[in-house]
This record gives sequence, structure tokens and C-alpha cells, in this order.
Amino acid sequence: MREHTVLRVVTKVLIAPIILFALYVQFHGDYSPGGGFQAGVVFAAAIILYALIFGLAEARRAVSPNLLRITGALGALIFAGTGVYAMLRGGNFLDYDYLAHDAVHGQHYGLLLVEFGVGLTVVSVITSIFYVFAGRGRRNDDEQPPGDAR
Amino acid sequence: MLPAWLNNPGMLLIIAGSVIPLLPYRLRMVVLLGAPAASLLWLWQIPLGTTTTMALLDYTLTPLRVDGLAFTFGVIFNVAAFLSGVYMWHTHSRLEPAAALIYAGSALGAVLAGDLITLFMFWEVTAIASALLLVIRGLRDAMIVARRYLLVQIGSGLFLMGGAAIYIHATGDIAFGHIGLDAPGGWLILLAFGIKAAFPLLHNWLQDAYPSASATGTVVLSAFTTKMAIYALARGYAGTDLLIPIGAVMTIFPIVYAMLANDLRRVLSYSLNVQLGFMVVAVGIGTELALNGAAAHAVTHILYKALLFMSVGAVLHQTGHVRATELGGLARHMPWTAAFCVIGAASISAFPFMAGFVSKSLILKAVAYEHWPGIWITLTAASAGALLYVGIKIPYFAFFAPNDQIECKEAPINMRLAMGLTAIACIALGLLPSLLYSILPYPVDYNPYTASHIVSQLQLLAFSALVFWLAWRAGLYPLPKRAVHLDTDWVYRMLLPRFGYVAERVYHAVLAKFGSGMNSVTERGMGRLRLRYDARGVMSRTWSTGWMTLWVAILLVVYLVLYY
Amino acid sequence: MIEAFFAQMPALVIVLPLLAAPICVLLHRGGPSWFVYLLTTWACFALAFLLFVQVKIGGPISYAMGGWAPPFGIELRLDALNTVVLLLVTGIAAISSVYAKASVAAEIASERAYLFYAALLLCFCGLAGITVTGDAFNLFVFLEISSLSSYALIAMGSKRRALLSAFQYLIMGTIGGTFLLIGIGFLYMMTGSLNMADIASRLPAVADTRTVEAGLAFIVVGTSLKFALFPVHVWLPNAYTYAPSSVSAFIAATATKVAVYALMRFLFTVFGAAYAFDQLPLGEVLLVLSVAAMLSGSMAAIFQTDVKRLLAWSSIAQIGYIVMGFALASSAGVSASVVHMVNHGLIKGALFMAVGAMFWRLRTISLNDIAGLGRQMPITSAAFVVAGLSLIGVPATGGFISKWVLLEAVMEPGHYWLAAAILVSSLMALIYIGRVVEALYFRERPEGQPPVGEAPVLMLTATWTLVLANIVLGLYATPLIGAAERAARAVLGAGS
Amino acid sequence: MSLASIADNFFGLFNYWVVILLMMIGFYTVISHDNLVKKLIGLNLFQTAVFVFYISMGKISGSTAPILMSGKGSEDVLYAHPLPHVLILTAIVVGVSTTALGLALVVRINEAYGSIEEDDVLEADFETQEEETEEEAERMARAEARQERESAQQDHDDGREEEDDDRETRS
Repeated sequence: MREHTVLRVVTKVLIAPIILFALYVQFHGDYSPGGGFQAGVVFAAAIILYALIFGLAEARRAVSPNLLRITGALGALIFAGTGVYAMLRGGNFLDYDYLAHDAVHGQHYGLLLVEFGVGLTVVSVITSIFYVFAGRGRRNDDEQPPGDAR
Repeated sequence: MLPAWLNNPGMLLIIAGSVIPLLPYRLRMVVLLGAPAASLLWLWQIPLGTTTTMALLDYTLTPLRVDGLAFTFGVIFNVAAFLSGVYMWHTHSRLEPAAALIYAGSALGAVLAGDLITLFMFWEVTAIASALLLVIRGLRDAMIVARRYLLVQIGSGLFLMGGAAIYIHATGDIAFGHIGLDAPGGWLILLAFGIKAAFPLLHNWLQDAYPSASATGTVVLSAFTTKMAIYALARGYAGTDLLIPIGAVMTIFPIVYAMLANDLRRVLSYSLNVQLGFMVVAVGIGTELALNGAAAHAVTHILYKALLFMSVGAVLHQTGHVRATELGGLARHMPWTAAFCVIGAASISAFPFMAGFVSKSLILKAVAYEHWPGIWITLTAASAGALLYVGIKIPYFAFFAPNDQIECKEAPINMRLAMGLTAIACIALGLLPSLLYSILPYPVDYNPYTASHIVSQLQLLAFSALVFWLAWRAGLYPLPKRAVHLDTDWVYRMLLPRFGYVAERVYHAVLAKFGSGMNSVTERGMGRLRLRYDARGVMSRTWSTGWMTLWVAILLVVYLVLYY
Repeated sequence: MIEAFFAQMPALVIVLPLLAAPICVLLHRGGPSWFVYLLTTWACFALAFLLFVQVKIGGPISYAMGGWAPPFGIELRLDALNTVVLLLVTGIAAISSVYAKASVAAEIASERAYLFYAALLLCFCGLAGITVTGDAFNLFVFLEISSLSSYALIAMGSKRRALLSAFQYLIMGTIGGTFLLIGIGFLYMMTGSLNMADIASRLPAVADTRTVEAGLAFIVVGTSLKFALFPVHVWLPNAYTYAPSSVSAFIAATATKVAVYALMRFLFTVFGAAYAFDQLPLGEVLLVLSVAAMLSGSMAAIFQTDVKRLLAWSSIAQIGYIVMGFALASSAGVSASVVHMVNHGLIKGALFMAVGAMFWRLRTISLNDIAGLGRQMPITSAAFVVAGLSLIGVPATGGFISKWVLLEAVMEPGHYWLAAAILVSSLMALIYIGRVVEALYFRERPEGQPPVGEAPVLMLTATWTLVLANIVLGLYATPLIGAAERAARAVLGAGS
Repeated sequence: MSLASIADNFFGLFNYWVVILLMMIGFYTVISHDNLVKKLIGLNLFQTAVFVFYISMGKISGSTAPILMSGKGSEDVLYAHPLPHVLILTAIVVGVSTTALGLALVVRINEAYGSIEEDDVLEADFETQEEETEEEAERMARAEARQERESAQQDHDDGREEEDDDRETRS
């Protein structure tokens, strides 16, 4: 679709607000509807839109599958790590009360961190899934096994 | 102090058997002989009436119980293990001595077991170890036989397990004492014992398996399984009248087969069956005298049957043949073996001053005391018949029949030694019956050597020898000859064998199909099963997801309907 | 500090693999990932053991996730039943992690090995999670985690048939999981709670409604699918057959057991034995199905030529034994179930590992290909024989103990036909194990096959560890039986 | 039962009827269609039905979305039960993962078999299986023949005797 100028222009304009919205949903999630899942999917939508319009190769250059693998794992680690950190501070797993000096701040940080982890993983996984399916049959050199799609 | 489950001479043999394959040859042989000797000494110094207990789950097991009956069988099992150890001294196989020791140890353990669960465990180990003895030979035929054999033996174990479970559940008692037919599960347990004791119609595994083991293997096999079953019967079913007719049938019907058989080890297997019949009758009578008789006969029978199997095995070992038609004239080449064989034959035919005489007369006496004239006559006839189909047949065909084509050497020294020891034992027990009587379960007040008894026995023997000679001269004795004259002996040569052969075949077929289950259950039923269950069959092929899902739905609907 | 650690143990069993999985992905290499996997499983095994002892001494443990007190938060709850299952799962995982290295190196492309280990860790995390959680919905989530990762693991098998097997498993597993979800939904609707203990306390008030009855039906069918009870078992043979060896060994030994545990947890803890078995005819249906599973599974196993498939079919039969135990709803029955769960886990783990070692050498595993291997791979073959004897139920092995306690349990209410079915099925086990043994020892190597050597030491060690565990449990059965009886008491309540 | 009550019953339980309908459609698709992708679609429908079921469960009539309101009159606002929503969010994630994994498998199946009709794939499997079975039967027959030869040589003299007897009696 590289020839469609209208689409290219509109996409270029739209991608930034989409990402911005994703970030809003992500970081305002503890006060309003939203959170990591939703934000992640919206963010991934931006990348996918980019790939659709400018081509898979271009998208892969911008957001490389290798990066996605790392961010996906990191997201999960942040989630679990937050829980473990709470454990180290003497609370139960994922007990945010222990993350800061007082419970309110602790809850705030905890939620923020966990949602960030979730969001990171969701972006990575959704985009990976898209890459895998879209790239199938075209480039077999860096194919990913189905086990990646969790 | 040993843990309770190890505190048993049988376990000593089993453990010795388990380590044997790992040892070098010489050490192997030391263990092979040392373990039974040590086990015998151990058993000997355990005072009668000793029991040890251990806890398993909710039960109190009795892995060791030594009383009179167990002691008798325990002693002879150790002796048999020792003698067969001597006999297999020459073998370089690693597995055969191991299997033999484990087999002997588990049989010993079963005899010393004081409760049904322990009995069952050893019962199964004997099955596996003895099957191992069969398969070691590695021949294809032996494999098939072993498979059949193992299935029958394990089947016996399963019956025992089922019966014991019912019995224990109903009575709450796991002790192995008198069971009787009326006890819950009694019939199942009797069936289990009966299979191993080779009851008529359940006997075929014996003649099937023993002749196809190796020369040494048969000697070991002949000693334990059936005698263990006799012990179990004596313990659980003494005085069960049903056993008397069963035993009587056992003493008669194998004779025809024994006469017809060509394979000398098969002849011996049938005669083994006959001798078991004596013991079963004695157990059925169940008086102290009768049980003494059964135990005594088990002792002597193990010895002389082992001796006969040893001598035939020696012939097999030296010549590679074991069929009557292909043997003969070996007395010149193997004089020692021939002499031992004659002693064994004399013993099984109950010549006075031979081991068979003292034990058989105990049983006959017990039968007479309890007034079973029919049975007495049957047993006497069977006893006389022994001379016909074993006493003369085996030595004659193997060693004395005219045949100068075979050239061979005398048996190895260890075989001769084993046979010699066994022969000495046979004669010693015959000459000094008190030796035998001293290890019997109950005190014996009986002297077999009264003049009238000896004379009548000699008359009986002379008479049957006469019958043999007459039949021989008249050509009526069904000889497995190579050249055949079709004359008046047609009935014997054609009709009877034909009948016997057909019966045998049917038998084999029925048993094989019942037993092996895999390829030979009636082909059609099996074919049908195979159709459903093999890789393409509806029951085991890959279904499409749709069908699977449909079954899910059906299952759900079943539940919902049941709940509403 | 130590006490704080002890208090955190229930969560750590799940958290460790959950942390380890992304670490494996980050490591991006097979070797280090294997090491992480090894460490994690052994650490979890140690934790499980400590938990087991702790529960044995101090009674049930409750752990509030995130500090939210139950019934509002997610509760991890450990009692006598699930510590046994947890010990089994972590133990098998630990031993199979030793086994995995060589087997994975041979069967999985090296650039994917790290993903394989990550998936294996997730699967392990899911199974452990199902075991420890006390929350119905959480159980569903962990079930799906373990299922999803096992679909992926099975699809990594070397034959193309692995793909369809995994797909079929995926469809069936998803339906099963969704059924469970529906069932939990019904319960939630009626009780307003997801905590199992809380549901149990609220259920009697609404027990007679059809909603609850339907919920029970959905839960039973859903979990039955997961542990492959007779008519809904067809996905299992292929899935186990075509999966990579280490996966077969791990999943066959644990996944079905854990699903059975889930059903037991629902039936006994949530619904209560009296409701599920007395008021509704659940026990009868399960008994009939378990007998059908035993006979049909054994029969199918007899006719298989692929040894792995043979073992998979035998698993279906063995699940029949386990289900039969708890379907009796008696104390003896439940403890027989638990005993057989553990024993069968060990047996099947050992058998699949032995077969996997043969596969490692031969790249194929049909009866004809393994012919005569007894002489060339004596240690592996001996392991198979001993484990096989245990499967048949030969005395002095764990299999005998479990068969014995099961027989006891069915005799108690006088179900002699069930006892007969158990015996017949044992005889069939003798036949199919006998076929393999015959091929191993009494046939010649196929013509033109080069001689092969033994499997690597690590594989043999793992296999024999399980085999020896089996024998030890056969000789010293008291600890296991004791644990099983405690478990039965725990789920049936002191009254029964 | 009057018509009104039936109608009431129907519309009152409207959401459940939708759920059941969706579920049945999904289930039927899984059962009846051979195409693996269609099966996955059916599976998705089936799962979606459950999602709807959960979400509708949390609805309280007259309630609003469970977003905390502030300001005037916020104390009287009736919220829907948020927990089912949260639960189903998790279930949706599971559903997405399942679908992705399923589709990935379908792609691989297509590459391996050249078809995504389950019948064809199964047929191909059966064919390979049959080939294998035949091959094995052949090999087994060969091995057996060889072994029989060998055992005939070894066992020439002391095998079973019936066969011999038979021959003798006929002669």
C-alpha cells in the first residue's frame, strides 16, 4: 500500500496520537478504565498499522523482533519482580503495601509497575504474533516457532 | 538385627541370586553352592515355632514362620538348591544360576511365609524367576513356551491375589493357616494352588514347559513350583475331601501320555504329575500320618525326580538327544550316569530300600487307615505302573536299548557328583527311614520294613516287570520305534496314539488360546478385537476433532440428564 | 528472616518458574536456559518438600496473594492432599530436568531450545499453580497456562503428526478449560465467591438448584477432558506419542494427575462428597467410565506397535484406576487414588524416559526397531523392565502397593466386579509390557541395523532415579500410604 | 403459564438465550466443520459465549459502569459488579493466546500437509501409518523367518515331539 499517498499521510499523522493514547491508557489506568492489557493492544495496533502501510521490513527495522523478545520477557520480569520485591520487603507476593514507606504510595507504585510490565509484554507479544503470521512464507530465515505465541 | 523382611533364609538366596550375575565365574560358583548351604544351616538353627512379624500398611505381616511343615519343605528346598547348584557348576551362563537361586529362594520364602500377602509376593517371584529359567535358553520354541508358562503362572498369582483379597477382607485375618473351601475366596485360592500343583486339566503347563528348558533348567524347575503348591495345599486345604478324587485322577491319567511320549523329559514330566497325585491325595486325607506322607513324599520325590532329570539331562548334555527313538546303548559310554539313572528309577518305582518306598508306603498306609479302598487300589496300581512307564522305560531307552551309533563321553564330573550325591541321598533315606522321619512335621510311629510289606511290594514289582516283559515280547508295549509293524498292535500304535495325540492337541490348543491371549485367542474373536483396537481400529485410531467434541457433548448431556 | 522465608514458600513455588521463564527468553541460548530450568525445578522440589513437612507437622497453610485476605483475594492453600501432588509434580520436574538436556539437544533445534525451556517452565508453573491455589478462577488460569504451554511443547515434536496432535489437544483442551470456566461461573453466580472454601460454606444453601447441578456437570466434564477419561480420551495417545521425549515423560507423569487433583478438589472440597456422590449419581458414572477406560485402554495398548503410543494408551487405563479410587468416595478410595497417582507418576515417568533414551539412540521407537536392544542398551532396558513390572503390579514395587490399596478400597463396599476389572486389566498390562520386554530381550536386532550404545549418563541417572523411587515406595510404603490417608482425611473431613 | 409470563421468561433471561445460542453455534461449528480454521472460529465463538455469560452476570439492572464517580450524588450511584469483568479480561487473554497458537499450528499443518482440512490430514496420517505398518510387518516376517531358520538349526534335536510322532504314525 506504499502507493496510497492518502493512507501514508493519514497513518503518519495518526500513529503518534495512537501511541499517546496508549500511554494515557497505560498510566492513567489506576484511576480510569484502562491498564496494561488495553494500552498494550493499542500500542501494538500502532505498530501493526505502521507495518501494514509501510511494509513489514520497514516495521521490523523500526521495532525489531529481537527487541520484542527482550521487552516481552522484561515485561514479565517487571511484573514478577515487583511481586518478589514486595516479598523481600517483608510482605506477601504482590503485596504493594510494602513497596514504599506507606501503604498508599506503595499501592500506587505497585500498580504502576505491574501495569507497565503487563503493557510491555502485551505490546511485544501482540506485535510478535503479527510479525510471525505476516512474515510467514516470505522470509523463512528468522521464523519463530509457535511456542513464542503465549 | 536384620530388618524383618530380610530375616528369612529365602531372602538370603534371593539376594545371593541377585548379585550372582555381577561376580566372576569362580566366585559365582562359590555363591551358588554356599548360599543354599548357609541357608540350610540358618534354617536348621531356627527353633520350630519361630515367627517374626513386620508392619506393612495396616497389616502385620509374618515374613518368617518356621513350624514342622514349613521346616520339612524348607530343608528339602535348600538341599535341592544345593544339588542343582552342583549340577550346574559347569555352566558359564550368568543368568541361569541367578534365576535358579532366586527361584529357589522365593519358593523357600513362600514356604516360610506366615501370611497370605507374603505368600503372594513370593508366589509371583517364583513365577517370574522360573520363567526366566525357561527363556534363558533363548530358543524360539522356548520363548513361546515361556510366554505361555508365565501367563499361566501369573494367572495363578492373580487368582491367589483375588482370593486372598476376598478372604482377608471377609475375615480380617491375613494369617496363612487352614483356609478350606467354605472360607470366602476359598475356591479362588484353591484354584491358584491347583494351577501350580498341576491339577488335572490345569496341568498342561508342566509338560509344556519342563521338557523345553535347558538340561540344568529342568532339574531346577522340577523341584520347586509344584512342591511349593503341595505345601500350600497341605497348609490351607488339609482334609479337603475334594482333593482325594482329584489326586487319584492325577495318578492315573498321565500314565497313558507317559507311555506314549518319546521325549524322555516329557515322560518324566508326566510321571511328575502322577507323583504329585499321591501327595494331593495325602493332603486331601489330611490326617497327621497323611500329611507326614505328603511331606515325606515331597522330600523323596524331589530327590529322585531330580536324579532322573539329572541323568536324562546329562544324556542331553552329552549327546544332544533326548528322544527315546534316538538314544540307546549309552551304558557303555556313560556307565556312571546309567547307574545313577537306575537308582533313580528304582526309587521312583518304590523298590524296597529306596527313598520312594518309605514315603509312598506312608501315604498308602494313611489311605488304608482312613478306609478309602478304591483310592488305595488306584494308588497301588499307579505305583506299580511307575515301573512300567518310568522305572524301565527311562533306563532302557537311554542306556540299554540296542543302539551302537552314538559315541559320547561320560558326563562332566560335576554332573556325576551331583547325581552321585542325590543317589546317595535316595539310598540313605531308603535304608534309614528314621532320617527322613526325623524332619517330618509330625512324630512318626511307622516302620516300612516289615516282612509282609517288603514281600508284597516285591511281588507287585515283579508282577509289573512281568507285565512289561510279556507286553514287550508280544509287541504290545507302545514303543516309540523307528520301524513299525502294523499288526495287532494297530490299536496301540495307531488308534491310541491318534486319540492321545488329538486329545493332546485339543488340550494344547485350548490352553494356549486361553493362556497366551495375544495372537492365539480364538482367531475370529481376536480378529474382531484387533479390528477395533489396532492402529486403524475405531477404538484406538486417531479420531477427528469433531468426533471427540461430539463425545464431550454426549458426556455432558449424560450428566445433565442424570442430574435432572 | 528464616520465618519470613518459610511464610513465603507457597508463593515461591509458582513465582520461581514464573521468573525463570522470561529469564530463559532473555538468555536466548539453550545451555544456560537448561541450567536455569534445572535450578528452578530443584529449588521448587526442595520448597515442595519443606511445605510437605510443614503441612504434616503444622496443618494446612494459607497464603494470601498480595496481602488480600481470603475470600476476597487469591488464596494459596496447602493441605495434606495438594502437598503430596505438589511433591510429585516438582519431583518429576526436577528429575526430568536432569534428563532433558541430552534429549532436547537431540530433538529440538538448538536455536529454539531456550523457547522450549521457557515453555516447559511455564507448563511447570501452571501445574504447580493448579496444585497450590485455593481459588477456583485462579485454578482455571493456571490450567490454561499449563495447557497452552503444553500445546506448544507437543507441537515441537519431530514428526509432522505432532502438529495435528497438538492442534487436536488444543481444541479439546480449550473446550475442557471453557467448560470448567462455565462451571465456575455457575458457582460464582450462586455463591458470589471464588474462594473454594468460601464457596463450600455457601453452597449448601443453594445446593438444590439446577444451576449448581449444571455447574457440577460442566466441571466434571471439563476436568475429565483434561485428564482424558474414557470417552473423551482420544486426544491423549497422539499428544503423548509425538511430543518430544522429555515432554512426554514430564507431562505424562504430571499433567493428568494434576487434572485429577483439580477434580478431586472440586468434588470433595467445594461440592462435598455427600452432595456429589450421595445426592447425585456421579460415583456410578465415574465407576463405569473408569472400568471402561481400564479395559479399553489396556486392550488398545496391547495392539500398538509404537512403544510410546502403547504407553500412552496404558496411561488411559491407569487413569481409570485413579478415577475408580476417588469415585468410591470413601476414605480408603481417596487414599488409594492418591497412592496410585504418585506411583503411576513415577512409573510412567520412568517408562517414558527409558523409551525416550531408546528414541535418542534409534530415532524411532516401534516394537521392531527396539528388537534386541536388551543386549545393546542393557541399563535402559533393565529400567524399562523394572518400571514395567511395577506397572503390572508385581510385589516389591510401588505399583503393587497402589493396586493392593485400590483392591482393598473396592472390596470395602463389596464391589467385586471392580476388583475383577482391576485384575483383568493387570493381566492385560502383563501382556503389553510383555510384548515390549520380548522385543527388547528375545528378538534379534533387525538386519542391517548398526549396533548402538547406551544412552548418556544423565538420562540414565534420571530414569533410574525414578525406577529406584518406585522400588523404595514398594518396599517402604508406609510414608506414602500415611500421606495419602492424611490427604483423604483432609478432603473428606474428620467425620468420614 | 400465560403468554406474558413466557415472554417475560424469555426476555428476562434474554442474555442467557444469547449465550446458549452462541455456544451452540460455536460447538456445532467445531463438530461439523472439517476446516481447521473454521474449527478455531467455532472455538472462539464458544469462548465468546462464555465471556458474554460472565459479563452479563455482573450486570445489575439500572447500574452503570463500575468507574468510581466523584462529586455530587456519587453516593447513590449503582455500579455493576466489576469482578466478572476483571475475570473475563483474563479469560479473553487466554482466548487470544489460544487462537494465536491454534492459528500458528494451522499454518504449520498447512506447510507440512498441504491442506487444512482435517479429513485430508488424518487421511495422510493413516497412509503414512499404514506404510509404516506394512514395512514393519515385512520386516517382522523377515526377522521371523531368519530366526526360525536359526532355531531350527540349533533346536534340531530336542524340540517338540508331536510333529515327529505325527510323521511316524502316518508312515
